[in-house]
Amino acid sequence: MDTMSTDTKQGGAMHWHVRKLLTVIAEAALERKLIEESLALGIGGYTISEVRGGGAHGVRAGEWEGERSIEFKVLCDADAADRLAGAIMERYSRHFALVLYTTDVGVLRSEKFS
Amino acid sequence: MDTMSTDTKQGGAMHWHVRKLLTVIAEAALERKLIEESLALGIGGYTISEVRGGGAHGVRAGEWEGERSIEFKVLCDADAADRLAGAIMERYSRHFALVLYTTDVGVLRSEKFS
Amino acid sequence: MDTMSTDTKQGGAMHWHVRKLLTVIAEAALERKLIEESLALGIGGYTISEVRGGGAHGVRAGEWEGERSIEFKVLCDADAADRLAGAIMERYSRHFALVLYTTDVGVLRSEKFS
Amino acid sequence: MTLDPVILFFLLGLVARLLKSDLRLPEPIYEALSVYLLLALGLKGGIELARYPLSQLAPQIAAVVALGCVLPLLAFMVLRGVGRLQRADAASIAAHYGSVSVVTFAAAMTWIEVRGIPSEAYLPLFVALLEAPGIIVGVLLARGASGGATRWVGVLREVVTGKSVILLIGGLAIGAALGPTGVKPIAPWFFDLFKGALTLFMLELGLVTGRQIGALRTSGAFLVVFGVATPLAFGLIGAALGTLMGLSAGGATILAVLAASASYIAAPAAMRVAVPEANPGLSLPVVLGVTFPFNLLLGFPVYHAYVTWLQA
Amino acid sequence: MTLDPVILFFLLGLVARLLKSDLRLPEPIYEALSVYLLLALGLKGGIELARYPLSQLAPQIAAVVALGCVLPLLAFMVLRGVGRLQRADAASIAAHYGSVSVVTFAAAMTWIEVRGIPSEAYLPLFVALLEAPGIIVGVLLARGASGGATRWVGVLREVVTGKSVILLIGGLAIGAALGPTGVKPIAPWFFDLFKGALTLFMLELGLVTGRQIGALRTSGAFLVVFGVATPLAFGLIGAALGTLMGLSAGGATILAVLAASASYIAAPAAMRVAVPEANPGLSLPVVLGVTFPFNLLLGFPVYHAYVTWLQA
Amino acid sequence: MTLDPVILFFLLGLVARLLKSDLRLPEPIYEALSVYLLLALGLKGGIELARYPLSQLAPQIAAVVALGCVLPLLAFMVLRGVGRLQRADAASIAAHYGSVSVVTFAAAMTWIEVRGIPSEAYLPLFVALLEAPGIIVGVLLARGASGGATRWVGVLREVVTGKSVILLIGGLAIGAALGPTGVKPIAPWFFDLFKGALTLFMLELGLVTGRQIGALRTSGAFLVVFGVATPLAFGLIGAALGTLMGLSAGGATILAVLAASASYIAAPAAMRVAVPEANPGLSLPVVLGVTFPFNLLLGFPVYHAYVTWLQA
Ligand SMILES: Nc1ncnc2c1ncn2[C@@H]1O[C@H](COP(=O)(O)O)[C@@H](O)[C@H]1O
Ligand SMILES: Nc1ncnc2c1ncn2[C@@H]1O[C@H](COP(=O)(O)O)[C@@H](O)[C@H]1O
Ligand SMILES: Nc1ncnc2c1ncn2[C@@H]1O[C@H](COP(=O)(O)O)[C@@H](O)[C@H]1O
Ligand code: NA
Ligand code: NA
Ligand code: NA
Repeated sequence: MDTMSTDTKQGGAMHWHVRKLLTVIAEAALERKLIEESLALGIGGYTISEVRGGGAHGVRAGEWEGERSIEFKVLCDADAADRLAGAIMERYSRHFALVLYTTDVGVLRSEKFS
Repeated sequence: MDTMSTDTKQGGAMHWHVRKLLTVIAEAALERKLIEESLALGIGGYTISEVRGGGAHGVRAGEWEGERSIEFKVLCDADAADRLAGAIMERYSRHFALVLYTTDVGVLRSEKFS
Repeated sequence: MDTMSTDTKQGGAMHWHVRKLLTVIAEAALERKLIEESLALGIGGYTISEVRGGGAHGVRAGEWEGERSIEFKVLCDADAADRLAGAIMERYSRHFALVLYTTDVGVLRSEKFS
Repeated sequence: MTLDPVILFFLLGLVARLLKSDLRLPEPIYEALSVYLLLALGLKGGIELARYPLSQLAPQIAAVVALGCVLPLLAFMVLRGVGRLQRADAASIAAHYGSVSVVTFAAAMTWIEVRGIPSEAYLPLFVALLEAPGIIVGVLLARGASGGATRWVGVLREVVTGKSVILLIGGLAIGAALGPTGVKPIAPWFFDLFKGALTLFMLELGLVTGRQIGALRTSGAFLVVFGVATPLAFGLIGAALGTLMGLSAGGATILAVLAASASYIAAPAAMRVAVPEANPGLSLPVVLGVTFPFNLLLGFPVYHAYVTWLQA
Repeated sequence: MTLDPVILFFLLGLVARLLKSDLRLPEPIYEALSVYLLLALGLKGGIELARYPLSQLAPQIAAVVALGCVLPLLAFMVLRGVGRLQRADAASIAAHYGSVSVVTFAAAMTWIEVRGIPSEAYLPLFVALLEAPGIIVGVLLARGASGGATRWVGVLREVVTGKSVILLIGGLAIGAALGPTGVKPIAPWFFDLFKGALTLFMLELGLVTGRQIGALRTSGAFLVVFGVATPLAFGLIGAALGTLMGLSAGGATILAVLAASASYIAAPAAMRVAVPEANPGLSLPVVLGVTFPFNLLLGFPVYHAYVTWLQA
Repeated sequence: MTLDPVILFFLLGLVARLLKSDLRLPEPIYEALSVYLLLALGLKGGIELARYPLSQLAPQIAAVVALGCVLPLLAFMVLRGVGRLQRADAASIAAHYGSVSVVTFAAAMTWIEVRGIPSEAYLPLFVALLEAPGIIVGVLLARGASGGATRWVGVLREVVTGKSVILLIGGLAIGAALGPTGVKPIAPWFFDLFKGALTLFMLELGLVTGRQIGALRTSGAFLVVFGVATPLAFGLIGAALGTLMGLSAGGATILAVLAASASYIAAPAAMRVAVPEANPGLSLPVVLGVTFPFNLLLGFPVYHAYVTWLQA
């Protein structure tokens, strides 16, 4: 199923592989931890951007260093996404401003994101 | 259907709930309005990042304050996403540089994004 | 199929059209090229944000101009996404730090993203 | 001819953009520089303000505010009558030209200083006074009688708490409170560096202007002509009012520059929110691509000539 | 009364935020300013440090470090005993008040300078010394005996390599290495501009504080009272210790200010990582919304009065 | 030994990174500082440039451009012949060493100034002249005869409109236009602050270098040796040419430094676009992790010794 390309689904010419994109929006204080958790699960890469926002923990306007938030994203297979999400929820969701979600995405070089 | 977890779909161990991620790319001038519209619909949070780009309204390179664009994202259920998208399109799409789209995503704490 | 709205899928009131979101995470040096490739395929717009990250090419912490990365996104139909992804993979994936993936998204003004 | 650093840096930015150079200044630097310039201008004016009795300034304040209300009306009439623009667009452009450009003011101040032309020390007060009225009149023109009182309070609040007004008024107040002695510890930062910081801001504005010039096609020929004719006409009005108010040669020239300049910070921001149906693709290219460089490169000597002629 | 620029700019930021102005300073500017201020403070102290024999400084260093260990213990006892806070929250808040606010220190230095109060030149050394102990004691209090040696090394490393300590110590070392002559080429940047740069930082802190004041409800009445009572009490302890140590009037006042101030850079960052179960929604509003403005607007004369009374 | 502030700040950044401190300077600040430094260097050179007749400068200009073309050829031969690198990689690294490091130049200028070594005032002109040729020769070497004329125009345009060349040439032109008097209002910003701003840039470069040192394994032992041997050899060539050209001791030392330095701004950017098949993981760690600190910490006295020996 992993190697099933999306071209059967939408008629395109490229051979897309289904993978998960796990997105974590969290306090900047968690940056190092999130990278370490991903590495520990053998995930091959990550991408971070600076964000601001609001939620149950109030407005985090990102105006000064005490209030920075990041968006942390990893592309991986469903299994690794589940494990990483599980580890993050267990260790950080209680005490940190944090939101996470997964999206189904299509990638081309599946070996990069297994 | 809301409580249907994606584990039946991809075999993962976590209990994912299907929600909508509504993304709005718009002139920075709309920031306050977008937050207010979301709050008015009872949506519990939002995330913003700085972007630049180009489209029907020309290049918006984000080089100075008159040309800043933001990406505004909310996680919510399909119904709230529809309403918010409808309100934004009705009130702002005619006069503002603006693009919006929804994505199906999986979340863990469904009560946060109902 | 292009005009099939997602309201049959999730019961919402708006008329969503299925399109592709192609996301490219790449060295900032590719910015101009990515814009040009999109324009050449007749894609109507793009959005860019500054990111940092790590992958097969090592840590790209975005601390100085030699190490900046961008996230480049286009909304378009599946066919254009395939072509753009194909062109980028062929021309740049060998020599540049680069990751790309597609997501199925719903848009309202389908004529903007055909 | 005396060359001004600010103009040369503006031209450098312009040339770099036209050559498609990858030169850029990050947006946070642009924002920080604009906060700095507004504060420094306010402070400079505030220090001197405390010296003048209110009785002397009150009539001048009234006259300047009146000018800020009349100019957008004139612009609106021309834009509707001659240019046949839609109501919202005409009102929005009128607001830009009714308000002022702080950077043009700063460049004009260095222009008269370099030439040793005497001027009143409280001129930054005029900038603060002229920022808001044009915008408010513009919104009024767009709405006509309609709109309702509640929305009005919102628009007024937005304009008055906008960053330019807050920083100018805040700077004026702090300058007045500190006086010439109290301000000394922060003088190296706010005053000695002012012109240097302005050159960097000008470099950035050259880059921005370069892009707007490319967008001038959208605005059309009428607006390009409008972008040159309006400063020439409004400059004359400003020079005349300044002379009537008894300002020095430098003061009247600066009032002419303020009248001739068009806002590209406060006005566009306010218009997007208050008059969203106005198309910024019409106004910005003219304000930034025509009027701003026109004033900077050619306008100052003209306005000074107006004043010399009127005060003769 | 002498008005201080830094305080006026802080108030301007506060007012702008309370008026819901769109004024903001981009986060990269905030970060750059804080790097600059820490380096400048370190340098200033380092230049003078080289002149003093270690034998003279050693007892003072020991006393100051002891102060940094005792203050969080006192705070913890009150927060647990009187405030009935949870262990983690009490420990975290104790760490904030045990550590110091660099900006409050900088503002106090200009306060005593403007008034011509003499002080020791190596006071920035005390800032560097007081930064870490409060945080380390706070973590210890949160963990009790548990936690394990390995985690301890991690926490210690994090605090000691934290940006504030690195920049202060780095600045001190570079200042000591360069001496008064070697530092001359960089003096315009680090010293002449210092107070001006501080005003911009204060403007930003006013904006940040304005938001925290709105969040004070979460902290509750006890912590608001705590946020005023603690600086008054700790200031007295600092003033007494300074007097015992034989510091000048200015030096003792500054030690009082340091004791009275609460950290909002190093401590919150360290607590999020080392004591995540502590709720920052309790501590930050009090530290930034109560104690910081209290010290800035009312505290300095009080601490100076303590010293005058004690040294009389 | 005279300690240079710039070197101490570089070391502070390096140490902070090796200690894994969270210290960082935001990228927009890095970009703004680099724009500032390039402009300031250009201006400084431009002011003096106007004084020299073209007839005197023309032969020097020709000689310096020739140097910029020959050095990358030499580097290429060694990298291919001895190092057995692939054509693209050898060409790319040759381009880096053929071009120059502006920051190394700035540090060397303060090094000779502090020591009172006399030098020509138009040396920044050499930086502008040496920026491009190395890169162009590098592209030529990568492509061989192939590539086509159209692509060539593109590469040339990209290098010549690149930010470093635009700002250096722009600064030179503005400086020449303004002259010593016209530049006075902006002197506090561009000249008094120069060395201070440079220290902050050096701090950042120390942090960046610290990361590159960790990546040196990818480059391999040959390139590490190359990163030390090349500046020693090229420095001698530069010193010899400077002496032949009749430059003063300072001028020849600076020409040696320029020859010895390797570009890490313009060259990497140009190579990514023009020679994408070259691996930046080979070149950057050596340029930034070996050659840059080698020149800064050890190179300057060596190049000065070359000159003293050659001019004796
Ligand atoms: N419903 C939501 N949609 C989008 N982003 C959210 C949402 N809820 C929270 N966030 C983001 O996640 C961060 C932490 O959320 P919270 O823990 O709910 O305060 C917020 O600061 C937002 O950036
Ligand atoms: N096809 C597209 N793909 C991705 N982003 C787009 C697209 N079209 C527009 N945008 C973004 O939306 C903003 C406003 O779009 P527009 O109203 O078309 O000018 C642009 O500045 C882009 O950032
Ligand atoms: N598995 C991944 N998940 C998310 N982002 C990634 C992943 N792998 C790589 N990236 C991003 O893509 C950039 C280039 O990847 P690479 O070519 O693997 O070094 C990295 O710097 C990351 O920003
Ligand atoms: Na005007
Ligand atoms: Na304290
Ligand atoms: Na070289």
